[in-house]
Amino acid sequence: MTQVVYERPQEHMGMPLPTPKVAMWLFLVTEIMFFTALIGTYIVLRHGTPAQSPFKWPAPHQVHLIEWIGALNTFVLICSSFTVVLAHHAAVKADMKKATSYVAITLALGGVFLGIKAYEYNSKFQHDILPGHIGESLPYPAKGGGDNDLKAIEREKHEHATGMQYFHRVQLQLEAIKKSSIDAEIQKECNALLDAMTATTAAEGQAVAFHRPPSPAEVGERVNEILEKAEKKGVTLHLTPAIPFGNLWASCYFAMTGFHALHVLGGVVVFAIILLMAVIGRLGPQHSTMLELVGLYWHFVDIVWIFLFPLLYLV
Amino acid sequence: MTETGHPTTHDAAHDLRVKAYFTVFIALSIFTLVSFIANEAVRQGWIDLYTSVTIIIAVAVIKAILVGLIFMHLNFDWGKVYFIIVPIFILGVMMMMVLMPDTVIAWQPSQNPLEPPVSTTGTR
Amino acid sequence: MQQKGWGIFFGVVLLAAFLSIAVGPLVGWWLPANVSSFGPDVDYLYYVILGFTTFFFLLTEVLLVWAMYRFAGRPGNKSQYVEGHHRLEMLWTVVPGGILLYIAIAQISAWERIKYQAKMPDPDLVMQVTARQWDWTMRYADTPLPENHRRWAEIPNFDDIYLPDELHCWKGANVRIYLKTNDVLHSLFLPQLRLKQDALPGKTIPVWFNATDANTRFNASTGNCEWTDKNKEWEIACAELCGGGHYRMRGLLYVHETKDDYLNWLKHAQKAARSRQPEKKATPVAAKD
Amino acid sequence: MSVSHSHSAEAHAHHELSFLRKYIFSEDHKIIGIQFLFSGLIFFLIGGTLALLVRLQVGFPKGINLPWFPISWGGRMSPDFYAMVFSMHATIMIFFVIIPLLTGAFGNFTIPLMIGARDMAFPKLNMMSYWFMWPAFAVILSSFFVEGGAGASGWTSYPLLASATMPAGEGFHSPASPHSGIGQICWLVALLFVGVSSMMGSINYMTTIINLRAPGMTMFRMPMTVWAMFITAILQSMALPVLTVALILQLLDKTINTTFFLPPGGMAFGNWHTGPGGGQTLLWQHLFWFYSHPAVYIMILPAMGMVSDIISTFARKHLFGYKPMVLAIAGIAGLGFIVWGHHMFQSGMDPRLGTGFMIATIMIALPSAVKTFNWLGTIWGANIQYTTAMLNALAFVAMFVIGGLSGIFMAATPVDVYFHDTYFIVAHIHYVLFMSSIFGIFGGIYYWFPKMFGRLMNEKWGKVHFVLTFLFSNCTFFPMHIIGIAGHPRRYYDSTLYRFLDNVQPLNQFMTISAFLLALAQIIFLVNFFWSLFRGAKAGANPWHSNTLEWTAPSPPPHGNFVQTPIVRRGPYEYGNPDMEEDYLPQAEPQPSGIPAPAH
Ligand code: HEA
Ligand code: HEA
Ligand code: CUA
Ligand SMILES: [Cu+2]
Repeated sequence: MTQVVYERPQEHMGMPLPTPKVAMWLFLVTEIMFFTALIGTYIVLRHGTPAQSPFKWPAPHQVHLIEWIGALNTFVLICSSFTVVLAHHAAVKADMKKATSYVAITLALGGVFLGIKAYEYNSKFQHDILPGHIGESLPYPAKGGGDNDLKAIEREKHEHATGMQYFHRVQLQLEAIKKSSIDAEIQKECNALLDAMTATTAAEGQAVAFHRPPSPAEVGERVNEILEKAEKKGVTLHLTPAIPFGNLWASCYFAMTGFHALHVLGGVVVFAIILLMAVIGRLGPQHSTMLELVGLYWHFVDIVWIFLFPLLYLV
Repeated sequence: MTETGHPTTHDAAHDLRVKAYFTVFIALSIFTLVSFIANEAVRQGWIDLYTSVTIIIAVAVIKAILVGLIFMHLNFDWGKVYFIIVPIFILGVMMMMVLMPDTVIAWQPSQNPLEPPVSTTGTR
Repeated sequence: MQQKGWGIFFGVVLLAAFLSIAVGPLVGWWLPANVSSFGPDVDYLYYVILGFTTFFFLLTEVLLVWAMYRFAGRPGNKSQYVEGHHRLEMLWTVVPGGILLYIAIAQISAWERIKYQAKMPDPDLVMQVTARQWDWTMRYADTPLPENHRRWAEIPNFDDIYLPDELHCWKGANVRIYLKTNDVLHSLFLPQLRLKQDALPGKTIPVWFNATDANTRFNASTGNCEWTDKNKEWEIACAELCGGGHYRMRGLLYVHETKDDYLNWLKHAQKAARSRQPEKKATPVAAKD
Repeated sequence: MSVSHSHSAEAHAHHELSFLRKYIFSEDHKIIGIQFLFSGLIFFLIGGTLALLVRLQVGFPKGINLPWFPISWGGRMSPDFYAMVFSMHATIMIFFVIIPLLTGAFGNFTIPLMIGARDMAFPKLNMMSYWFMWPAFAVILSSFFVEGGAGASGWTSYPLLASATMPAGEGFHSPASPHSGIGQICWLVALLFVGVSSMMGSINYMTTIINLRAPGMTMFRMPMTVWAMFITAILQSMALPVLTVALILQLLDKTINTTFFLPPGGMAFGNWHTGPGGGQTLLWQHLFWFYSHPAVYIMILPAMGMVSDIISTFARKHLFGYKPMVLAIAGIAGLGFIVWGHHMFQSGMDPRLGTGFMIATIMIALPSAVKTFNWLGTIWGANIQYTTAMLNALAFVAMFVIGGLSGIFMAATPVDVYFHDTYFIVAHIHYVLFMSSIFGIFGGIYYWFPKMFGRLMNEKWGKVHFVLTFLFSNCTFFPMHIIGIAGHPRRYYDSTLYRFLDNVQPLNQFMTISAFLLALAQIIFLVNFFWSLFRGAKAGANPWHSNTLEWTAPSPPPHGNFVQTPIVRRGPYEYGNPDMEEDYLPQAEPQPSGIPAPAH
């Protein structure tokens, strides 16, 4: 009933596609799911946060994300996508010299992308915008009266320790700043903050009677002010800012761009290998399929960035 | 059953293709600029957030489709690989959609430290 | 004939399994007593599914065993030559399909009743249960139903009463619990109330129940709650792995006969709690109904 | 040898390979399959031994003191140790036994042979997929010896129990659970390796099946085993990346202090706080089950395929409803992707989602019903030969029905309110995993052993093993339904604390004793396996008179499998044709003269 009998078998049973290409597409399927999960995680986490300011998802400038750099990187990847497709095109035409040079350009563009990425990462490290560092859920001093006091107390209890982690981190950084020499005005402010903070730890025996220690929230506020000033003056300060949801943002940012950068790196390595083959003269028109496959991968990496860029930098 | 191999090699067709590649490249660059401007426009207050988000996402989708169709040769290979691609897109989109309501409209967060201290909503 | 023996062997083992579950109710290996207002819904659905599954269990296993017995191979024999049967195929797709659809739809209303927040009845008694490694902390307000209880769940009052592992309510009360956890996931499990809900870190989850039977009476002279029936010692368990002490997050459920009995106990508990914290000036408490 | 076909080119003349290349770093799919088989069996012993420890504790929480038993044992393991034992039991059984055995061993061994290919599409990738298991083996085994011991958050590893750790630099002593420090990191790393290995395997399988079929082997002439492996591979390739992401995110949470799964404000353990948070605890559950529900079908579909072939072969009868069977597998796979929420009904997920997930979950019984009834249809009117392989396959059918039906209770949301995380679920797990998948695996081993090693396994001892296993596994796992109905929560170290569980404790003891007898029965299997490896009766090419392509190759098949590329002329289930003298007609046999070819 269901069995079809051919006395004369068909020649080729498979898809009219070369086996490696089938495999490549299947590999891309797994990659699509991988990034879907990452992006899905990001979207969910982001939408799970409250929408009202000041407790909403950090804006790009808060986390020192510069949009035009992201746009530039997008452009770089688009260019590289273009060149890689031209490389394949040349290889199909058996013009290996042209193909090689296009691969070289692609490789260079991949390098540029990674360079820009590294620059961006560096600025995050400089500003200490790293997962687990940023002061985000700081206990706020009570404003208003009545129930809000109670709420604040409860909240304070709940997060005191978290806040204190931030407090201590800032304290260490301020001490380091004290030892270094930077812009005098900013140094002064930092020292003032440090003094205010250490007055709490001095505690017993000293005359600190009228010196209420700043709460972690207040420390956060002042740190942000100092950072703003330093920004205006062009001074780089190694101080951890207080950003609501900063840790979550940093987690997502590093995970998503990090895995994307790893994929770019993988592509760059493959291009380097191809280039090496070309240099020792082992690259021929028979490799055009291979170039197409690498291209597929590279375009996929490009597409991922096409989505990451707006999601992280713009929206 | 046609034999497999790389795409058919006619010179004329090839030059056409290069042209296509180039057009797509230009289009992609312009689109990138568009999304950048759309973002800037919100900051300047020319358009509201939702319009810009819509523009930006739409642009990203169009860009991805262009890259897929032309650069990844899906306009040639679609008939051969659609059965791989279609399910994965359904699955991916579905996953995000199912995840969304749960984390977004689930139970109210409790004593969420991040909500402004003054906001106290009454009973539900 | 030895070949036929296999069918019998399968049959015996499967029959034994079937009987063991069939005698369960007779020897007490069965659902614990049900004292919840929505419990009958749950039990009813359970029996509906039990009915259908028993039917299909018997159908498939009897067919299997019979076929194993009847069609045991004999040398020189040949099997029937059939590749399939369209009508049969339709039959055993459509019939179970219909049944399954029925089973699915039958569940919806009970599920809505139990868990949908919008469908929860207005509470008579509100408390907050906070899980932590490894016990439950029940927080009671000075009155069964504080004003704006949703807010009370978020912001404790000074005169709230904290009790470890003891859940008090009275018979017929619509109890609303705001479930929280301080650390990892836990799950509030009340077998007799057919209730289970995980506690999620960072979230407050409302759960409700209404006990239809009482098991305790407050004894003013001793200040204790006494079981009215030795067999009605209802327990609270934790049903979500929460570390080494997961198995010993045992609590007790006290269902008072009447609201007055509950209030008496509450007053007493308040006094006891206050005497435990002498440094705090007693805030005036008016147990208003 | 004059096939003009490119794939049959026997151009690569095989020079002798060194022992190392032939048996250890082999690229031959059969050797790789056998490697997976041995690894899986070894881990089955480890996982089984852990299961016995679990049973020991649950059955005799206060130590053993039985009037009729000579040994009395007052020792107790610690609750933390108990948690570690069942977590590792499940992890090992699922990720190191079932998945390597079903997809690794049988997938590798059968796919190229059954579709008439010389080897996998990418033999090197295939070899790598096996060797990627080794870091996983090493890490998971060594995790028992790291500080704090192996992971102990269940095989599901829900945060925060699993993911709460001290901030980086302060060591990995978790205040939540002593085992969720380094042990948990080992768990994550091991699973990452398993995942990568499976991913390589699945891409390889799919490509092979799509592109390397022998001439004449149309999709709808493929045996059920191949279909099942194909769809399993699709499931894996789509679901695994999500698990990979989840594992990586948890790993980052534990090492570099990201906060994906940590709730806002961090959490308080006694006097100690985790760092900042802001993430979603439920997100892990979603990501995990998005993989792990399809994974449970990954763990049963290949067994279903194998069982279909075995039943048809030994029933000497055409498989009933071949196309519906294929569609049913596809249906299970498709539906399998939209039901993951049924593990989260009580988790605090929005209950409205629960309703949707419930309907999808219950409907998944439909394709399973189609499969069950078609198996029954296959043995109806058959001429059953009770070989050990057949008995195991029939046991699969009988037990899968029980396991599947118990799934319906839990799929019904209101009933699941009561049954969630009770032993009812443990019963379900073991009926579908132990008594379906493992019986399927046993069946597969008995069935393909001659093809793998050229010798038959001893039938008599095989039957003894089967009888004892069938009996004692039912004794071990069936009462779990009953104590589940009584409300016994799972993962309980000591249930004697609870009054409402008092009267089921005897059942716990009974199950423990049965579990030990069950374990002893497995020794018979081991002995039989190794004895037959060297002493078993020599098997010809086709000892079972089976139709599928692998039986046209010599036993064991040489590297490259087929002396001559088979040309497939019909479907795999031509048994009992009344017009013929023989009751079977292999797929590659030329059409006998005088026998009309089936219609179309
Ligand atoms: C091989 C593995 C496997 C398989 C095949 C299944 C199959 C099914 N499972 Fe199972 N499941 C697990 C492995 C598996 N499961 C594991 C490991 C867990 C626990 C995870 C953990 O928490 O640790 C679990 C947990 C689990 C839960 C979560 C319970 C909870 O935690 O609260 C649920 C809930 O819906 C469920 C449902 C089902 C259903 C409906 C099926 C269906 O596919 C079954 C369909 C089959 C049949 C129904 C039988 C044959 C059909 C007929 C004879 C037709 C007639 C029948 C009717 C009309 C009813 N399973
Ligand atoms: C494929 C999967 C699989 C398999 C095969 C098994 C097999 C067994 N399982 Fe397991 N089990 C799970 C998957 C599996 N399990 C899962 C997923 C869970 C959930 C875990 C969680 O909650 O996170 C679980 C949980 C689980 C529990 C519940 C723990 C709890 O919740 O507290 C129990 C308790 O009885 C149990 C028992 C057993 C037993 C007795 C066997 C036996 O069938 C094993 C028999 C096999 C052998 C014993 C091997 C043969 C051994 C030898 C030949 C050597 C002889 C050795 C000696 C005599 C020492 N398992
Ligand atoms: Cu608390 Cu388990
Ligand atoms: Cu499931």
